[in-house]
Amino acid sequence: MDITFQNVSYTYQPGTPFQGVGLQDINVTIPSGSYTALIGHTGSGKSTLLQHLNALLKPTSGVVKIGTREITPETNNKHLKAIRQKVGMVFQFPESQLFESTVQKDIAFGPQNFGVPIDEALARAKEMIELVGLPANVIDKSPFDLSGGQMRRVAIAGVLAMQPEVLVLDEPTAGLDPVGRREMMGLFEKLHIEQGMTIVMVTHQMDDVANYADNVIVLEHGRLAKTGSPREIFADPDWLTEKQLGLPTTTQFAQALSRRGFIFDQVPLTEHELAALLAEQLPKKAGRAHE
Amino acid sequence: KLDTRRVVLLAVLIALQLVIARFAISLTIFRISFGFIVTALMGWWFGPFWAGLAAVIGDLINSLMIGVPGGYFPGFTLSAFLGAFIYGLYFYHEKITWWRVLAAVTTVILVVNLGLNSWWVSIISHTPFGFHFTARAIGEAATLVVHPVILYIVMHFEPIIRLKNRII
Amino acid sequence: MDEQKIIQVEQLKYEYPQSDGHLALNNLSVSINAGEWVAIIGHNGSGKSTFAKSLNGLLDLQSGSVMIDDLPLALDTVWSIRKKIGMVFQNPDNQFVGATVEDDVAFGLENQGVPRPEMIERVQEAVKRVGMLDYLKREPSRLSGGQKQRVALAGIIAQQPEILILDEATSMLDPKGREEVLATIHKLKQETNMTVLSITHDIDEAASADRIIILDNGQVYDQGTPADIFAYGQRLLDLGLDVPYPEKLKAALNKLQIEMPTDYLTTERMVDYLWTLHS
Amino acid sequence: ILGRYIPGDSILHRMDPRAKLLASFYYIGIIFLARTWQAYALLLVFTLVLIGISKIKLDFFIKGVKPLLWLILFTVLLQIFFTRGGHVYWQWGFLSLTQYGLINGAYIFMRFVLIIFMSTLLTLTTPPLSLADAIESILKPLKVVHFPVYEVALMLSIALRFVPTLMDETTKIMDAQRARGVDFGEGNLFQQMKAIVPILIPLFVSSFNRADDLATAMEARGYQGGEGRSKYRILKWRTKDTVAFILMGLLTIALIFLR
Repeated sequence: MDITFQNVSYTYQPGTPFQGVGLQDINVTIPSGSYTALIGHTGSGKSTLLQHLNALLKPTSGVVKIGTREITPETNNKHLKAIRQKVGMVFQFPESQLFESTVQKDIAFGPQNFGVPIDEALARAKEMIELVGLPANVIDKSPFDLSGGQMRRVAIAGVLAMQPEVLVLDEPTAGLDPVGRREMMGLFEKLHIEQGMTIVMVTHQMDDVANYADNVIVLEHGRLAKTGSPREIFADPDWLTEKQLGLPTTTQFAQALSRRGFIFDQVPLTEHELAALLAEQLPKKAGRAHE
Repeated sequence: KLDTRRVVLLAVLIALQLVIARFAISLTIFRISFGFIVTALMGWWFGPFWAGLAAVIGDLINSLMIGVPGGYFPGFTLSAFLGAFIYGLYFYHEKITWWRVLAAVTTVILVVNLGLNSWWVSIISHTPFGFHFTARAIGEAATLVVHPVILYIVMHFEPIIRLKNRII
Repeated sequence: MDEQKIIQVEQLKYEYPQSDGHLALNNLSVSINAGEWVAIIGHNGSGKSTFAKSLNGLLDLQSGSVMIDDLPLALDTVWSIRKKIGMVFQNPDNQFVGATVEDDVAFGLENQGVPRPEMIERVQEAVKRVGMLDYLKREPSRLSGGQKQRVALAGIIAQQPEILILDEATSMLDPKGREEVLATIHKLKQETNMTVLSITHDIDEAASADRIIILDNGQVYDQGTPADIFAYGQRLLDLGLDVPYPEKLKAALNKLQIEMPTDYLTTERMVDYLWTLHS
Repeated sequence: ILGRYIPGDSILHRMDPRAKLLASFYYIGIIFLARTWQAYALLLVFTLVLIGISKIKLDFFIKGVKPLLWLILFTVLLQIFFTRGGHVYWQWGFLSLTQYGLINGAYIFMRFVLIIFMSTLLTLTTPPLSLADAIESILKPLKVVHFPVYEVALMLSIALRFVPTLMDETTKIMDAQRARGVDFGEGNLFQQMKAIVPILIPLFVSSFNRADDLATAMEARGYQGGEGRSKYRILKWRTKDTVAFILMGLLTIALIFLR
């Protein structure tokens, strides 16, 4: 299911005290099956764009095509449910949305809202608990008895249980410890590779962009600043530095190496890529001759 | 006296009350606002005196500082106090039964919503108390059914009981 | 070198209510010198935050002793000890007490009963130090997370404590906010030579410390200079921690049969080493 | 913070908030002394002069009346149709339109407007925090009877500070639950009531967590109750505040004469 923005602009209602940057004339496609990273500063319009993906917001002008549905400023607020089922959205710190008395019921809440019979919803909940890597015995526990990291998994399981085709994630690893972060990113990678799920992720971690994404959208002041593959985006480190968006650690390291005299014909994105590029220019252990 | 933790909690609940009171269900004939849930829970968790005080603070913030339309009239501050106070009398340290919830809501409706509030309007407008009482009574009939049901369900919902246990 | 020990804790034991016998702190003993910058790392649940809160009596220890600046922690000393320790917590929204920036910075001073004229001076001075002078009258809801944390730092500077504890103070901030806050802390450390105890998941933040303490299961697992600790490489991952980038690259190069030294290299030294290898 | 305070530097803005608070309350009280058109005219002129001094547009005050218009009209109509006396213009059963009825209706309308204008004036010219300080200061004498004055002040300021935070949180949680298929404001009464639970519970949980964190942060910063604290913000009573009360006194005397 592709999601396409055509000349989409969004202005907040004039007069609201919490005005953020809206969107201005966005044209971009999130291809089906992609792992898209959405980057930009706080206030660049990332969250606004995100909320267009499942019609929580409607454009003030332009069209958002979600699969076969078209969302325009005139779209009726009703009957948007089908979209919200297909585009699962995980907000920042999603553990704050838990409310049920047991983990199972909370996960089953979403599917039930979309008309899944209760038995099936509860069965799905059970599967999801396993999928997100929670121990089976949490099923009847109160979500509020779990650790922060576990609560977040429950919340994500609650969205996955809706069986969306697209999974939208707003900084899903914020505030987690390194293990939690690694496991969480592993989960999304698994969903992307094994189930072919389209992933859209807002992140500030350029390492994650480099390691996982295959498509990047850069926003700035509500406008589309750049879009392309991570390699295309990170190929111009000066541009990113100028925009204060940061670089993947590998790219930074490679820059330091270049300054020293190393030559790379392409921008390395991960430590393994960098190691491979270095290996061509370095002697191996068993006393191989210098190049 | 309350310790720091509970004073702070009560303060945050006042803020929550003000926020929740802003959204309401509107059906063609009447409107249910949900601020009363927080008021009742404050009574349950903190007792009549502190809940009453919290309600007064909430009313002052609402009418003087946020400046909700309609202006300030001290009578309604007293109404706010009494409403929370009554919930405290019925719920504090008590087992929450259907009868208790029904009795509490009935008392609040009779004494505060119908009695005091009609009286205030009749004082301001210099019109007969009976008219306001009757006019309000029609709307409050729905409240009498809806509020006890909501309160009973909320006060027996496991996550809420869990929160109650965090207070002690 | 004979240094003054400003924090000395011995055999700390703490169990959270309803935790079924799991000890959050399990015979933890640590001492920290005045003026030292110590980073405490460990995965979630290793006891880091519990340790921080035990230092100024924010929780009741089951057993063990805490000595802050030669003052044993007890009921009658807890308030003097809290004066000596400033803490910045994780969530910027939930530690802003005052209704405006200046009120928040003044809060700690009000608690100590500092006379008003002195208070005004100290508030101004502290707010200036964190670069928030233009925001004196602002309300928290109009500040970014990083700005709120800087205000929290100002509140601590105003109190002139000897010890600064950062309890994952940057973990909820975006990169820009994190940078702002870290820069402020570094500046502060330079100017005041406070003792800094930083509880963190951020390996780069830990790298700037004099000493790193790894907590695991409520105990000190190991401690040493960043160079000592980072040389562990893979073992850090097993402990649920991050590995600094040069170590990651080293591992990747080792796999490709490139000879790498075993000791920890900073980015700079790593680049130098690779260049020597190259030419 | 929130609310409708409009910054300005009029004399009303610069008055001691205690003086403004007490004077407004007093004014709302003496409105009830008015019985004649002269008295109402005096009060209206007085109020309009104050509004003029505040340099705030009249629109802001009229806006405050609008939401209550139906209630006001209802009571005014009650007054008009049920008051007897004077010339009878029209009669139908127990309903009648009389001279006194019309006059009383007009008076009641004025009373509502005056109360609303005056409290709006207080709100628009005084920052919430100053009002909180004023309330604390006014309550201070109650310490003698062990009334928790300090706690009330603290609750006031913390509640004020958390309203915007919890508003944002509410929006966030509502969005999250809408993304999980909840429809707010749709369906029958039962469905609508049920849709409240997934917002209510997270808000309560978050409030508890925030309160815990905040209390910890306060204690870490040496907070141990109101005793022995010094104050950063102080209030200053000046001559213009005393003058305001003299004016109120004169107004009272005038109203008594105009009865």
